[in-house]
Amino acid sequence: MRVGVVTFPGSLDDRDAQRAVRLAGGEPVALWHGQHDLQGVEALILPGGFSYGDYLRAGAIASLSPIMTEVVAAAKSGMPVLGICNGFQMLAEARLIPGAHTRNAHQQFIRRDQVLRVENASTDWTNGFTEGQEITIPLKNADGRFIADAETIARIEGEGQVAFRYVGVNPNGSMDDIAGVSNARGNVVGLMPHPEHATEPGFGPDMPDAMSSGVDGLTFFTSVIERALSK
Amino acid sequence: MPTIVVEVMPKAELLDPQGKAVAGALARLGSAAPDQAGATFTDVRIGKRFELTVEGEVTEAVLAEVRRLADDVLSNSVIEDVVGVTVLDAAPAA
Amino acid sequence: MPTIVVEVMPKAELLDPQGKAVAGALARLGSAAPDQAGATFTDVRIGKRFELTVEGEVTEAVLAEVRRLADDVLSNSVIEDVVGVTVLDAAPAA
Amino acid sequence: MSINDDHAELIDVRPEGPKPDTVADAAATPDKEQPYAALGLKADEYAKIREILGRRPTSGELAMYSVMWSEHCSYKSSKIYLRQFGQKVSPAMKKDLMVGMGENAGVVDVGGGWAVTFKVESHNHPSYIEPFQGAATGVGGIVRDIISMGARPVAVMDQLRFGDIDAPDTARVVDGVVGGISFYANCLGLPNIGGETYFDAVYQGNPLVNALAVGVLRHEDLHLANAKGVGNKVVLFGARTGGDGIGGASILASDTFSAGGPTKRPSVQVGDPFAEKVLIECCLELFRDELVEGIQDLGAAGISCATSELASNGDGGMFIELDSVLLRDPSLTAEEILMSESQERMMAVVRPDKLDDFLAVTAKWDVETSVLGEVTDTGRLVINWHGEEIVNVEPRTVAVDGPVYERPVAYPTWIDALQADSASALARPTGNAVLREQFLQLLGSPNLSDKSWVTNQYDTYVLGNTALSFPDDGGMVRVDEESGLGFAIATDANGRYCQLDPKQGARLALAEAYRNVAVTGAVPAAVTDCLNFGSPEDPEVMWQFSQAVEGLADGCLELEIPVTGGNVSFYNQTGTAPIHPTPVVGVLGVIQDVAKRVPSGWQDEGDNIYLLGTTKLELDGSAWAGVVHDHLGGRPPAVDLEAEKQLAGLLAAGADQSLLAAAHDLSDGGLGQALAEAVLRFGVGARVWLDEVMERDGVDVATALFSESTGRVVVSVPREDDVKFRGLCEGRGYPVARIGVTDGASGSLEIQDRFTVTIDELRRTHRGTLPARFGATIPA
Ligand SMILES: Nc1ncnc2c1ncn2[C@@H]1O[C@H](COP(=O)(O)OP(=O)(O)O)[C@@H](O)[C@H]1O
Ligand SMILES: [Mg+2]
Repeated sequence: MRVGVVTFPGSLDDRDAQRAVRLAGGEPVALWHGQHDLQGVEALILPGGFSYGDYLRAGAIASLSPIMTEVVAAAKSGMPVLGICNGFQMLAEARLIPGAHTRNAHQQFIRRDQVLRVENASTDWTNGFTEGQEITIPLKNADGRFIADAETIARIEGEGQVAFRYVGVNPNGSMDDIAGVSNARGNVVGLMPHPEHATEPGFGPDMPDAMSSGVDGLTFFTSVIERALSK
Repeated sequence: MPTIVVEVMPKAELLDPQGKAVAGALARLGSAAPDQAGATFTDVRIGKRFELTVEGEVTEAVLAEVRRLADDVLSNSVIEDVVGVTVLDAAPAA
Repeated sequence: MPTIVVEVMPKAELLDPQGKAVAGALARLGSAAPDQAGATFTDVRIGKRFELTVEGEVTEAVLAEVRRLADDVLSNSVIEDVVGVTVLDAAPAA
Repeated sequence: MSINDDHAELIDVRPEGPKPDTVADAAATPDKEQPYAALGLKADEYAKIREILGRRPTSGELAMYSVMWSEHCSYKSSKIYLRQFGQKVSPAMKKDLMVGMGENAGVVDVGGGWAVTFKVESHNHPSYIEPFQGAATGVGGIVRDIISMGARPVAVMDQLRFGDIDAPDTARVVDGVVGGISFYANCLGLPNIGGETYFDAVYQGNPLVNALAVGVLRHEDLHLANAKGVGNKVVLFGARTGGDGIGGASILASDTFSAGGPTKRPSVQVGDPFAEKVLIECCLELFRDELVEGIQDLGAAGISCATSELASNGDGGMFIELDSVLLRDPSLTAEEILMSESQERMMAVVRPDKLDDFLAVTAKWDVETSVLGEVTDTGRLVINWHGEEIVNVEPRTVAVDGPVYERPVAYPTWIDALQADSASALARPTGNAVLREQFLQLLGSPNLSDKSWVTNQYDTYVLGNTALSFPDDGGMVRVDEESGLGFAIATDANGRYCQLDPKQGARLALAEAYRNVAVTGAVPAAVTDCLNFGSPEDPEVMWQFSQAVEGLADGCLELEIPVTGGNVSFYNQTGTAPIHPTPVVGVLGVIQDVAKRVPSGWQDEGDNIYLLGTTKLELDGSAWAGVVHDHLGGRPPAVDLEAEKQLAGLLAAGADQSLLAAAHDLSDGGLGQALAEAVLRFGVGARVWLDEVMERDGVDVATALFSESTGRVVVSVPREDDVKFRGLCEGRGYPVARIGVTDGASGSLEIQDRFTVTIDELRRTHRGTLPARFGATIPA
């Protein structure tokens, strides 16, 4: 499966996302923000980083990029789109998913190995998990606090659009401990933690059995690939 | 050259942790210096102030475009309100 | 309750990376939509706008204290200037 | 000439400024008075410039000489000492050295066609004035040094020293500095893999902010800063030139902050990490497509430095039209443009037939670019402004042949009394309750406490190659995804030791960094250093400096690892009180496969714990003396570099044969601290006995726990590898004693017959200190 990874000026984890796709058995395709051509990919990843320095609002300037016209159209037509961290912020700025992000409540950048609970195991990117499963995924962000008005929160909670929740520690003050959300259809998923950093043994988060051995993130990528294959 | 000021504030109903942190700092300073004027700040909110320098005249059309940019680009309506679009030191709008 | 607005901008002679990035974005948007009013922004600078809600009357002493806080706490005089301290929707200063 | 269409409308027509001071004017008005002193030049230096030129300098030339002859750029006080790093070398030390001292950064061949470049640099004074931007731009500057070698930057580290943790101003500086490093490096997408955080009143008003960057390149990608090939274009690209930081580095570096005097507020520089990230990617694409002949970053002294250095390292001549520099502020004078230290700029030398391709790449990345001039064979650096010649100099006289001083040195007479006041006279506890109390007091003391308040603000994951980072002894990064080839780096400096004996202190810093690399399983290969000292005009400081350099150079020769580059920071003092000498030493090591790396903490149940090395009564300058007794005196621990070499060999063999489950070096706080850290790393407890070591080494229990003798490491070894490991130690004749076993179930660290502390209490004690001062972020 060809999975596009879009590089924006200031994208940082784009190569990591490509590596994760490869480790999951997919074929990563590097896409450039300034182009309009999705090169026939079947799924898209908006990777983490500080596109445009996070200036103005995280993800805001990148969400105006030329390629986002195609990303929005593809998402609306049902193509799987994963927004990781900065990509999650872009999805929110582009209104592909509800809510918005502001500065972490404690005002600092934070990096930690974060435990998440999978709240929705039916989206294109989470179907390899089981509902309620706890996974460990590295988190690193400055503007990770997910917020929305009460009505929106009630709606996404009610309709199962909360895909992940922080367990144990809420690292940034997100409402309802929300770590990731999806659109109503379940093809677009955004989350603050970085699954691409938990895909290769030796370079992932510490786990109880061995250091740096966490590969829970791999399931995001195998989920989308296997679902495509089974279609 | 004329400058247009766009002011954006976080929505009142949303918590502004940064504002809260500053409010806390002001409160601590206040109680540390009780002999001061002793103003009590019940709330602090922190927003943004954009200064856009425009080439040429600020026509009604230009102002309308800035208002649109303020809504669509300079602010995010999910969390922010545009509270002001004003022209600074310039000829009045045509 | 009266609100005092404090406006802080990055010093003119220093780089404002944020303003620069937004200027670039506005320029790209402008060239993407040439049919628009076509305002050309030669510069964008981004500062902060504080709204301090004050309990009680805004006396001259309170304003003086806010001016001091604006200089000492709300801004960093090495890189920023306080460009405004004004009272919003409140009784005029005593 | 402007390339970037997006920004074309931002270019202003330059107003007619005051008439520049031309070369012709200088010849015509030889006696015009010039403000050389205000620019930091001494009368004899000014006279020298006149002699070199055979006339008075133009104001532009004066600007260039003044910044380039500053302490910061010319190393005028340190040069005669730094030569030792180039002289005290054996053939073995040159073997893998592709680029040594004198370039932007040293380059080491790590095998497989790969090379690693690394360097540490200071940004101390700017970071006190504006901690956030000062530290941020410090990271930006060192990363540009790495790019200019042709490398992709792959990691950063930061070495920080702040005032007393409870001093009123410390929180402001800590918050700003850590925030600035976090902001800039995270935004660049560079993992932070380690560093140092110390608090000591001697750094109050003069914090030290050193930043280290590492880059990786293929051998064939090596680039150097030289302007060769007559007719080649000289191109400036990156951010626009503005009025920020004019004279910053030089004026800052030649001034001293006095406590009561008027505060200097030189204009600071504001960093734009996003611009730098784009610049990195742009440069890498330029290198890949072979579009640059020579390249130089713009740091201190800006265009003055870049043009004169490129020219003197190349064919010797260059012609520049200064009007072509893209400005952020059109009112800048020629002198200001020459001195501006605006960040995120680079200068390249480009063949004319490749210029269009070069410009296409910079346009792709939205990087503004202008062609300033070209390489000539005149042997002169000529700069025109508004059509008139304002600079005409021999570039070497600016960049290379600056003044060299042999400053007076004086043995500090106070040092005898200080050294006589040994900590061995201090009361050492024997009772278990007091031992336990002092152990915990050390564990929670600011310098030995957990640094995650700092390091949690740093990304370690980005790029996906970080094999080790905090809190392990060294950071480790994979270079080659195929083979697993990687490097490790650790940095160290103990200012307290250096105050007692700067030569020994420098050797100790080297030994510790070397050992910290060795415990990860890597083989030490090269050294960088950042020498932070007081005023060179103080003969006692100069003595400390001379001692430290000698100690470091001799030490490197003994260990047979070369110094590849570094940085000197003088004038670190408040009033007339200099900081403790703080020579930060960074050691780079190579590991064939990062999968064989060794962490610093215990991972499994039932492993044997061994102490390698011998323990002596060495408490002078120790953390124990400082924390428990507020004492600093005596002579720092002895260093046996031959033994360190032997130990490193043993550790490398142990790691290579996968015999070591963990290895943690003993330094500040001694064995007690190392045991606590090894427990806390993964939360696996241990039972430890000290009697054997006490008896063998003839030391009391407090010495066993708190002494800072060198050449020591604790390792844990799985039971099944025990015989092999003992064989390894015997074969190499290194002292070894089994001192305990790991014990997951106990949930505690038990020092048999002495005391027990639960992991919870260890953790609370270790982790609580920084958040209590600087604010908790998330629940622990
Ligand atoms: N400012 C910092 N930046 C990055 N890492 C740091 C910093 N300060 C401390 N560390 C890391 O915290 C850990 C503990 O530091 P320290 O006790 O000084 O190590 P050591 O005693 O081995 O030199 C190390 O991994 C070190 O790299
Ligand atoms: Mg160590």
